[in-house]
Parts: sequence; structure tokens; C-alpha cells
Amino acid sequence: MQETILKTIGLGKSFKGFSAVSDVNLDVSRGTIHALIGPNGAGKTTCFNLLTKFLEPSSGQILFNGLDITNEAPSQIARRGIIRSFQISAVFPHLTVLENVRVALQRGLGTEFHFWKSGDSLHVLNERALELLHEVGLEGFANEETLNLAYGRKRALEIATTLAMEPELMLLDEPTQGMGHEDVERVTELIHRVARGRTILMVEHNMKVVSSIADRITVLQRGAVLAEGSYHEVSSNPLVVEAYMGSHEGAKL
Amino acid sequence: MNQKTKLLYGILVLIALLLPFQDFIYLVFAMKVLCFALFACAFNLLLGFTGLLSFGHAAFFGTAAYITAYLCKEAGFSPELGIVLGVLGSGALGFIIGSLAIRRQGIYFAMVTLALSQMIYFLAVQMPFTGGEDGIQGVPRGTLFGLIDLKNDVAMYYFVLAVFLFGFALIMRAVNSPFGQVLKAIRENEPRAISLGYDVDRFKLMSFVISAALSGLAGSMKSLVFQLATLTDVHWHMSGEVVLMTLLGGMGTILGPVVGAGIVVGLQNYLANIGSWSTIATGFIFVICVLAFRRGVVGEIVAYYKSKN
Amino acid sequence: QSGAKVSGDVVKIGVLTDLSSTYSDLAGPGAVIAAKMAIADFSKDGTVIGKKIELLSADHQNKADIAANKAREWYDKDGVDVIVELVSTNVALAVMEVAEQKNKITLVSGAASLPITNEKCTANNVHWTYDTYALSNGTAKAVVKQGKKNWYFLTADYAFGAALERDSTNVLTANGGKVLGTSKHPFPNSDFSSYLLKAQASGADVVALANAGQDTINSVKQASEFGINKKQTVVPLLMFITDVHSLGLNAAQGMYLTEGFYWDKDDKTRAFAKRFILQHKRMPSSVQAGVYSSVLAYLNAVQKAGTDDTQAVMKALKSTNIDDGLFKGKIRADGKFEHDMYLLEVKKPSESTSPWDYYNVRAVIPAAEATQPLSLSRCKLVTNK
Amino acid sequence: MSNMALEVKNLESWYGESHILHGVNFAVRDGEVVTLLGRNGAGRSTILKTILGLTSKRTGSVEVYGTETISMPTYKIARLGVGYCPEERGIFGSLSAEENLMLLPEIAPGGMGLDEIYEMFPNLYERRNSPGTRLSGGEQQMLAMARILRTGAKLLLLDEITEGLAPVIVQKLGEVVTSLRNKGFTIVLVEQNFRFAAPLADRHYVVEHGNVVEVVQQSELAAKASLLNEYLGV
Amino acid sequence: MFELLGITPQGLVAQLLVGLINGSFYAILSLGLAIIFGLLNIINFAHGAQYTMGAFVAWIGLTQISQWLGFPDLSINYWFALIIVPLVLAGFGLILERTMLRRLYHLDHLYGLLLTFGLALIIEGMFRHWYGISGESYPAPELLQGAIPLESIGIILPKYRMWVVVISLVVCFSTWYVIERTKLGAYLRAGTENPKLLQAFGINVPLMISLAYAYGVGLAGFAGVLAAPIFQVNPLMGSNLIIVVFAVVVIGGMGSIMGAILTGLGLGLIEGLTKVFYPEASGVVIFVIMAIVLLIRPAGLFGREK
Ligand SMILES: Nc1ncnc2c1ncn2[C@@H]1O[C@H](COP(=O)(O)OP(=O)(O)OP(=O)(O)O)[C@@H](O)[C@H]1O
Ligand SMILES: Nc1ncnc2c1ncn2[C@@H]1O[C@H](COP(=O)(O)OP(=O)(O)OP(=O)(O)O)[C@@H](O)[C@H]1O
Ligand SMILES: [Mg+2]
Ligand SMILES: [Mg+2]
Repeated sequence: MQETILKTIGLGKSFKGFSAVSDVNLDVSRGTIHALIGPNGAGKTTCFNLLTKFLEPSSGQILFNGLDITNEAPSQIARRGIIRSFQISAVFPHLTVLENVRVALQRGLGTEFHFWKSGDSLHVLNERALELLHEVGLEGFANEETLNLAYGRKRALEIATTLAMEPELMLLDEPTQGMGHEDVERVTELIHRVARGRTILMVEHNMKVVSSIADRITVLQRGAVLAEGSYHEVSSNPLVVEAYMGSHEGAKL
Repeated sequence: MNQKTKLLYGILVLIALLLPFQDFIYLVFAMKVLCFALFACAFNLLLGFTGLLSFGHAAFFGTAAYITAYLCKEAGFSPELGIVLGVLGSGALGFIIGSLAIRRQGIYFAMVTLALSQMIYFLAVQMPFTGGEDGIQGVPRGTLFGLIDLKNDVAMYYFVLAVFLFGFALIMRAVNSPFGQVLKAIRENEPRAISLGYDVDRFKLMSFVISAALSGLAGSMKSLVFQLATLTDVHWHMSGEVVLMTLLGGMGTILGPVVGAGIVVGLQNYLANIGSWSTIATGFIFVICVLAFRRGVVGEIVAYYKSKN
Repeated sequence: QSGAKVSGDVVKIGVLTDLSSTYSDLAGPGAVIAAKMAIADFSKDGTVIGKKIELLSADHQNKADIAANKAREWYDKDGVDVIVELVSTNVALAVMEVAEQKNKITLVSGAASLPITNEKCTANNVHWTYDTYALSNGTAKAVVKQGKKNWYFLTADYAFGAALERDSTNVLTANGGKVLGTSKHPFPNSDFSSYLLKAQASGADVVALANAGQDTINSVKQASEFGINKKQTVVPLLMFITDVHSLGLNAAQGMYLTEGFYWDKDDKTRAFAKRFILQHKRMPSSVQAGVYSSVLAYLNAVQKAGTDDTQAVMKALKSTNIDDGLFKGKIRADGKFEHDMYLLEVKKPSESTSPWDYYNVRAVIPAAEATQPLSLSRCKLVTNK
Repeated sequence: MSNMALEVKNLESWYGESHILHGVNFAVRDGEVVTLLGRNGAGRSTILKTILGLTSKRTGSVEVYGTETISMPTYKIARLGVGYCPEERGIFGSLSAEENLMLLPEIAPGGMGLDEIYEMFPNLYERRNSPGTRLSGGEQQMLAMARILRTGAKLLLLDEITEGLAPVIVQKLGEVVTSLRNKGFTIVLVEQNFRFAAPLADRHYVVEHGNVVEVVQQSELAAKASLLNEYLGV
Repeated sequence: MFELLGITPQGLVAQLLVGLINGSFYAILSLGLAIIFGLLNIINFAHGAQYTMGAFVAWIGLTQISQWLGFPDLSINYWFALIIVPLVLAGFGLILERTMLRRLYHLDHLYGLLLTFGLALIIEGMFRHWYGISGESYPAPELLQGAIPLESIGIILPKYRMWVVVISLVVCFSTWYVIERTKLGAYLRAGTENPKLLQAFGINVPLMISLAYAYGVGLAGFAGVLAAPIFQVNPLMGSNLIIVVFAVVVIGGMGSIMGAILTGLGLGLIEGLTKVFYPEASGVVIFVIMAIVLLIRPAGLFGREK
């Protein structure tokens, strides 16, 4: 069962001589929640961008299910089942909340290029969309224009949309950022729930979230892996404490 | 579509059908409006629903006009064949220009399309078969399917109307189709659409080609209605005009471009007698529209009804 | 004459011209005024064979489709019998086409291309004022005969420019001249200095301008800026008095050009011009004079035929000698109005004694020489016979 | 009684047609630190924006150091000595990190020097020549905070400054705010992270539906814990 | 003598100079456009009309104003026009900005483009109505009349054109210096991105924007005065130029000041050479270059990638 779903070999990226990520070897096991943490500017988002090909790696290889996907286009990677969310909220502001989720579900129908087909053909997706909205507590906003949602709710919507893709591997970039405590708890619980049957790789600064659900943690610093292991192992590593967590008091924030 | 809208469309179609039975509106004028309305609708598909401002749509309109005019006049093709080939031609050109242009965004997209269409213009001036600045004149309207003689203005009118309705329905359908939903999503947030697995460039290209082909359809029809294809059809002024029509009518609304086309063509026609004042008057209309009726005529009406409800 | 057959009980004349863009000075509002004058001169009460004469005017903006659309509407809906003026060739051709279909008349004054009475000729059309054949024969021949045999062309890169260049080159070589080079410039264009430098370096005697309107004006202006008009002769192949007026004599002096009408030619033209300037504040261009002449001739032909029926009027037009004090000649089978043309030289500022006193008439080019011989015509009306 | 730094009375505010704030009242004395707490969408960020006149319409009264600003243009309000760290960070992408830092005009004497700032945020020093929006999320957050420290503004409006920051940096920011407070700065803090805010502030305002619904003094924190819990779900 | 495709080296130098002159016009105009676009987010379609207006105002000052005001001796000569006309135009720009453009900043580029397009029509239509299409002649100032004969190559270069090159380079580079080498430049760029926020930092953005527009329009007017003695002053002189200038701005990179200047000059040269070697293509060469540049460097030669 502990099969590797995502593997990077010597992944690196430099911007005009500044190397943001260097020689990262990740090994994400199927069915786990894997957290990527590290100080600001360590290269976490950049890693995500490389994995989803929003950035072109300067070096290294990416293997998904043993398959080399290093040279594939972003949308192709998405269709393989690797779906990401963004650090700064990414929704479709002028679509309704329901439509937001439906856009993601729609790909499953295989009719995305059918410009001659009626839009009503999408209504079959409504039920599933509402279900997903319910999961993130947004069912009451289904017909609201997304623009009008508060920040935290937009984040929740983003997770629902990502879930709609039925991803094999979900990449979440700071999913709880900007959320109220209630929401954080709900989303944490949500992630935990949806993690069953899929794999999650997440960046998160909220140690409460990380400690409660992450099976395995990789700590990046200055673009390189500093430590790896369970929360317990990592949080007791003095290097990590110094570079990232601060005093243990802080870790419990 | 709700009941009221359906009723409105029904009434409009009925009026259009009855148009030949009156004297007040000149039929050729009505045909011109329909051609440009189709052109503007096709353009709106790109601007209003994909968020791409093309400043070179005259290239498609004109290319199809030239192809149809040439085939019908010099090669003796039947009108339906001439039109089909014209549309295919502009669709193909749309594919080429589109593939180059969609790689860029915003104002750059506009400028690339402008540049490429300037090259088409250059070709139209230079190539022998276009007849230079005289254009291709005296294009025969021919007989449709070997049955209907299009020389008759009424027959031609119904033909144009049928083609327009076909194009209009297609666009309306496309906008609300699954494809249209994805386009809307792309316009709203492109990176997110990519991350959901949509090959954004293919969608943009597709809508570009559809828009180009339908613009070509309008151009082909125009060349038959007026029986000529000239440089005006490929000039950047034409590209500008279609932008104006769309905006005046209300971009992103279904009926807006039709209304806009009616207004612009009507202005051209009825202001034609006042010479330089017509330029000034047109200028004022734009300024006032932008400052006061930004949503365009149809957009304003829609907004008014929305605010009332 | 109350039994006369007049369509719609009114004789309608449409002036379809460029009211707002490139050619609006040489044709434009002035052409409308000229047409009005012709009607007034024809009859005090504005009638012909007892029917009212009505005048319409519209702007075609130099766009063939707008022109064709307007023409159709006029013929179909408004009952217009004849459309006059039609500056710019593509407009003229488009409207002639419509007129032929609708069996109505066109009297072209402003457009210049030879094909109007050749391969594109129609039975219902008269080409009134001038054509490129007359321009090249007039100017080119006269200049070559002065011994200026080496020419350099600045040609607008479109069919009209090419035609002007070709026709002049034919005349040039037939008279022992030689083309040293050609620069094709885009149309429209505003800076001509590169071409002028090349022309200058070519050492040609003559720098010929095969272009029109603003392009010609700017070429002449810049030629004088570069001092080209001091050593070489600048010859605009198509230039109107309105162009000379806006250029000013300083830049324009010494040029040769050909026109079908000059206001200061004789007493009759001066009398017409005096009345015209009162209304328009500018002297008439040859195109505007041509509109006057064509409208007057049309009304006379209606009178003569006793109807406004197209065939009858065309027959009357083609069978009458025209002499209205501005133009004198007759209309040929191919629709060309054959009349004398004038070779003009632009005066020096010091020679000009009053406003609009711009030309010395250097020669009269007889009608026969200013018109393409019928034997060479490619007009279907002539070749079919 | 020390002077009022900020006094907000009956403040109402709109984004286009939507009415967001419905009569907000609160006051901050010179040298105080207060927080605005509330759930997502309660209107906390809007309060800060409205103080600076960044919403499309506002009514009521906002006095900054005793000057009524309700009909002042935004830039003049800022010049009264207000520093603003916006929610979405507002880093300028066409400027380098350092240009971003240097961009803000000094509106009062006593701003921090560049060295001091780089010492506080060494990441920024390292990335100073990168275009502003190329910085990582957290680096942008630091930059947004750092640049207002340069201007000498004494009244700081800080919107979610701990968002997306590593725990070490959050700790450090806590120290920064404390030291600013000791230097006499007046701070209005919008925070999601109550544990971060709790020890720093003199007073907490709870915002709900565009209104201040509860005021909790530092001293009452323990007593009103359950109330807060109800409002915020802490 | 060595010749390249029928052109002597001296001839080539002369041609390059001529190209540089056109380049100077492109540079001034695209500079103005770039400033306006960069800061107001508006594609100033009226730029061409404002250039025309500059030329007309100069001409009116020289020949008409005496009649208007009834002082027969009053006439604003070229040198005064060079200062007064840009100020008049800047004032005009200020009014436009305060009354109309101001309402459009938060909207899509499209609306600014449309509004200024309408303004261009009005301005052109007015001049067309008053002064006709053929336009008027504006004489070069006496000091700069005549030409420098380069006898050795049989070529004459007008003094006035030399002056144009010099003065436009001076104006362009001082503008560049002010914008890029002072803090103003940083304000301008930041203001482009997020004007509201910049205001929240205490900068009077509305004023900055008004002045920038006025300056851009003033530059257009300045170019108009410079052009008056070279080209016929006619209502369409600007609209023929404006599309090319747009292309120049795009090739240079939107919002890049130096890009606008250098590209303007460079394209003038290239266009000039095209006129010499393959004149048929001179009308389209800039667009071909633009297409190529955008495909290779999407943000333009000097633009920053987003
Ligand atoms: N496109 C780019 N060009 C230049 N430098 C970049 C670019 N993208 C990221 N960087 C730099 O690379 C480093 C890593 O950035 P990244 O966004 O991956 O950090 P992160 O680990 O996600 O941090 P945070 O937790 O603050 O979001 C940062 O120092 C950043 O400034
Ligand atoms: N630009 C805007 N236009 C319209 N409505 C807006 C806009 N910005 C915010 N809102 C609405 O105003 C209300 C208050 O938003 P605000 O951003 O002030 O909330 P907040 O308390 O800061 O919450 P968050 O934790 O999400 O930042 C929300 O309902 C939101 O939907
Ligand atoms: Mg990050
Ligand atoms: Mg907020």
C-alpha cells in the first residue's frame, strides 16, 4: 500500500541566478496527507508551480505514478489528476458559486468543446455541485455571485472546486490562510475527510492544522530539504525549530 | 430564456419577416444592417464572452467578402458555394491569426490582431485578383440552389435574414453551451481554469475561429448584397466600426450588437448628407455613450429592468 | 408639354460626392452648389417640361459600398433619375454598375480612370470632365517637348497611380523621353523625403508625381523644401486648383499641370466663377465646373427628349453638341465627353495679382488629342459594333 | 487623558450599491493598540479602508489627530500621519522590492532607516532587487509591513499582517508590534489570529455585520472569554 | 564608386538622416502615448488629433489670430508657437482629463479608447469643417529656411529637418530623465498599478495623473508645431500617423519610456531604409516588425514581462 504516487528527483529552479528551489527529492506516498512547510521564501509555492508546470523546472524530474510528466503542459497535468489551489484566492468572480463548482465538474462530461449544445445539459451536475458546497458549508450561497463572498468563503469555495475535480493528488497552497477559527477547524476536518482515497500535498503555516492531520512533513529551507518525518520528529528537530517554528510556545499558535 | 424574452424575440422575428411589405425602411438598408449585425454578434462572441478585444476583425470580414466575390464573379460559382468557401477561408485565416494572437493578452492581443490584419490589407491592395482600390465590382448574386433568383431584393432579403438568424442562433447557443461556460470561466480567471485541466489556448483559439468564420459569413453576405468587395472591407476602420457597434449596443449582451449595428449603419446612412458634421456628430455620440451609457443601449435597458425588479 | 412622361412626376438629380473626406475640397459641397446653380440657370421656376426638378445630395466617404447602397436607395426608393459627380474611381464604377442594373443614368465628373469609358463602360454613363489619358497626354507631352526627357516617377502604390504612370510613360517614350526610375509609395503617405532624395540623386530632369490629393500636396511641398523644384521640374500628373490654393504659390510655382477648366480662361468662365465664389467662398475646381455642365446638359436633354426616360435622355445627350460656356464638345458612343483641355503653368508669387490668380494657360490641348481615339477603346459599346 | 489619535463616529460605507458599514463607532487614543475582531466578511477590512476613504462612498465622521477627514481626499488623510498595510498586501509588481520600500513619501520625521528595516527582515535584504510581486507570499507580507515603518506615520492600520507567515516570523512581528507600541505608535490591528493579537492590544472591538457589537478591554479578557468565543468561534 | 543596390554610401547616409527625422516624430508621439497609457490606463486615440491640433493652432497663431482679435500686426511666430502651442494643448488636455477621462480610470482600456476615438472624430471634423480637407501651408521660420547643399553627393538637406532631429532628441531625453531618474518615475509606475493604494500612502495621484495627461497632450502639440513646416497642415495629418505610432509603442513595450523613444527612432530608420530598398513594403514594414517582436518578446522590446 505504501506506494509512491509522486516523486521528484533533483528538482530545481533558479531565477536569474537566484536559486529558489534546488535539488529537492520529494516522495509522496499514496493515500497520505503530506505537508510541505518552511520559512517564508523557502520555495514552497515555487515547488507547487514546478509540479503543476506553471513554471518550467531548471533541472530535475517529476514522476507521477511512475510516469515522467516533466515535459507535460499544465492542463495536461491537471487532467492526469493533479489539481492545485492557489495561495492567493482563485475563483471565478462573476460566476455564481454553484457555477464555479460546475466548471470543474463539467470536464467529466466531455462536452467542453460542444458549442452547439444547450447550457441546460449542465444541470445534471447541480446535485453533485450542491453536495460539494454542502461539504464546505457554502450551500446557502449557491446562487450568490462569487464576487460578493468574503475572503474566507472564497477559500472554502476554492477547496470545493478543487474537490470537484476528483483529484488523485491535491496540491493545497495554504488552504486555511485568512480563515476564521471556525472555518479553519471545519476545513481541516474537511481535508482530513476528503483525503480518504486520495493523496494531498499541502503547504501550510498553521501548525495546528499540520500537527493534527499531516502524516508526513517535509521542511524546506532556502530551496532545499531541511528535514523530513512525522510531526513529532520534525518538531523536535532543533534545526527546524530554529529556522521555522520558533519557540515551542509559538508552535502551538 | 424566460417567457418575456421569448416573446420579444418572437416579435422581432415577425417584424423582420414582414419588412418587405412596407415602404418606410429600404430593404437593401435592412440587409446591410443584418450583415453588420451578424458581424458584430460574431465579434461580440470574442469580446463580450471570451474577453478578447480583436482590433483586426475586418481581415475576416473582408477576406470572405473577397473570396465570395471572386468565386461568384470570375469563377461562376453559385452563391451558396461562394459563401461556404468564403466562410471556410476566413475560418482558416482565423486559425492562423488566432494561433499567433492568442498567445498574448489584453492590449497586446488587440495590437497583434491589428498588425496581422494590416498585413491582410496590404495583400488586398497588392494582389491582382482583388482589383486593388477598385475592388471586385459587379458581383452577380446568382440563383440560390439553382432555384431562387437572388437578383430580386425581396428574395435576397429573406436569404440574408435566414443566414442572419442561423448565425445569431448559433452564437446564442454557443454562449450558453458547455463551451460557453468554460469560456466565461477563462475570461474570469485564466490560471484557475488551467489548473482545472482546461487547455485554455484551445478554447480561445476555438472561439476565435468561430468568431472569424461567422464574421466571414457576414462578409460573404455583404459582398452579395452590394455585389462588391472593396478595400473598405479589410481596412482597420472596419475593425474599429465593429468594436463601436458592439459597444454602442452593449457588449456581452446577446441583442446588443444587433442594435449597435442598426445604430451605426443608420447613422452612416442618414447622416450622409451633412458632410463633415456627420463626423462630428458621430464623435459626440461616442463621447456621450462612453460617459453616460457605458453599458450600451441594450445593456442599459437590461440594467434598468434589473434595478426595477 | 403636360403629356410628358416623367417618372414619379418629378425629375430628381442626385449629387453623390465626397462631402467629408479626401476629395471634399475639389468636389464635395462645391459640387452640390454647382449642381444647384445649373438647375437655377436652366429654369427660373425649377421645372423642366413642366415637372419639378429636385436635387438630393449625399456623402459617399469614398467608400464604394456606401456609394452603391445610397445609389440603390436613391434609384429604388427615392426615384432619382440621374446621379452626378462620383469622385474617386471605385465609387464611380460601383455606382455605374448599380445604374446599369436599374437602367438609370450616371454622369461622372470627379473620377479619373480610363476604364470608366473602356472595359468598364456602360451605356447609361457619361464621363464628363477629364481622364488619365488627357492628363498624361497633356502634361507629359508638353513637358517632354520642352526637352525635359529624363523622368523619375513617384507613384502611389495602387491601381490609379500605376495607370497614371503607365499612361504617362507611354506618352513619354513615344516622344523620345526616358524613365530613370520609379518609387512606389504607400497610399496614403505623408513623408516623401526618402523618395525625393532618390529622385534627386537620379539626376532626372523631371520628378513626376503619379498620385493624388494630400499625397500630391505633400510631395510638392517637400520637393520645394528639399530645393528640388530649383534644379528639377516637378510635374504633378493630377492636381486641382484647390490643391494649389492650399499649397500656396511659393511651393507650387513653376509646375505644369493639365485641367479641363480654369476659371480665369475667358469671360464666360469668369462670370460663372464670380457667381460661384459668392456662394462657396472658393473658386470652382474643374470637377465642380464639370458637375455644373453635366447637370445643365442633362436637363437640356430631358427637355429635348420630352421625357426623363433613360434611353431617350441618353440618346438626346449623345446627339447634342454641348457648349455651355465652360465646356465645349460632344459625347461619344463610349460615353466619353470629348472636349478641349488646358496645359497650365503655376504662376510665380510675383506674377499673381489677385486671389486665386494661379495659372498661365500655356496651351490648349484639342479635344481629339486629349481623348483616347475610339479605335483604341475597349468599351463593349464600341467594339461590339 | 492623552490625545485622540483616531475617532470614528457613525461611520457608514458603501461599495457601489452595497452598503457595508452601518454606523461604526470607536476611538483610539494616542499610543494605544486596539484590534478589530470578527468573522470573515464582518467588515473589519472595510473599516480600515473607509477610514482612508478607499471605498466608493462614506458618511459619518472620522477624526485623525483631531482633524475631521470625512470630505478629504485620500492622500491628505494619509499625510496626517496614517500608515496602511492592506489586506491583499498591495505590492507594486513594476517596482523592485527596494523601490517598493522606498516609494512611500516620508510624511513625518522619525521613520525607521533602511538598515533598521533590513535588520528586522533579512529576507527582504536578500530579495531587494527582485520585482515586488515575485517575492514569496510571506516576503510580500513583510514588505508591506516594512514600507510603512519608513514613513514616520504614527497611526498604523494593519490588516491581517500575520497571514501566511511562518511561526518564527509571526513571533517576531509580535515583538515588532510591541516595540512600536513602546515607541508610542498608535495601532489598529485587524486580526484573524486572536492568540497573536490578544496579548498586544489594550482593547478589542468585535465587528459583526458592519457594526461594532462589543468592546472588550484587555483586563476583561478572561471574564468575557465565553462571549468572545460565541462571536468568533475561537 | 561603391554602391549598394543602387545607392551610394553618401546617399545612404542622407537616407538614414531622413529616416531619423521621421523617427523623431514617432519618438515624441509615442513618448506621449506611452506616458498616458502608462499612467492613465488609457489608450489615447485622440493623440493624432491633438498633434493635428498643435499644427493648426500654430498656423492659426501665425496667420489668423490677427484677424480674430483685430490687431493686424499680431502674429505668433514659429518660435513663440513652439512654447505657446504645447501649453495651449496641455491646457486643453487638462480640461479633457478633468471633465471626461477622469471618469474612466477604473474601467477597461476599451472605454478610454472609445472616448478618445470619439474626441478624435470631433476634433478632426471641426478642423475639416472650418478649413477644408486640403489644409494649409505653414512656412518654415526664416532662420531655418533653405537647405545645406552636400554638393559632393548632389544632395540637399533642409536645415529645418536638422533642427527637428536635434530639438526632439533634447525633449525626449529630458523627459526620460525626469521620469526614470527621479522618484517621479516610481510614483508613475506604482500609480499605474494601483492608484488608490498609492493615494493611501499620501501621494496626490489625481493631480499627478492630470499633469501627466496634460504633458502627453502637450508633447503631441509640440510635435504638431514641429511638423507644420514639413507637412501640409491638414485635418487628417494625425489620423494617418496614429496607427503607426501605436505600433511603435507596442513594439517598444507599453509603459516603457526609453522603449518608446528608442523604438520610435529605430523604426523611423528602418522605415526609411524600406522606402529606399523596397518602397512598396514601407507601409506595412512596421506592422511586420510588430508581429515578429510580439511573438518573440511578448512584452515588447523594452517592456517588462508581467
Ligand atoms: N518568478 C520569480 N522570479 C524571481 N524570484 C522568484 C520568483 N518566484 C519566486 N521567487 C523567489 O523564490 C523564493 C521562493 O519563493 P516561494 O514563493 O516558493 O516561497 P514560499 O516558500 O512559498 O514562501 P511563502 O510561505 O512566503 O509563500 C522567494 O525568495 C521568492 O522571492
Ligand atoms: N470591493 C467590494 N465590493 C463589494 N463588496 C465587497 C467588496 N469588498 C468587500 N465586500 C463585502 O463587504 C463585506 C465586508 O468585507 P470585509 O473585507 O471588510 O470583511 P472582513 O471582515 O475583513 O473579512 P475577511 O476576513 O474575509 O477579510 C463582505 O460581505 C464582502 O463581501
Ligand atoms: Mg508561498
Ligand atoms: Mg479582511
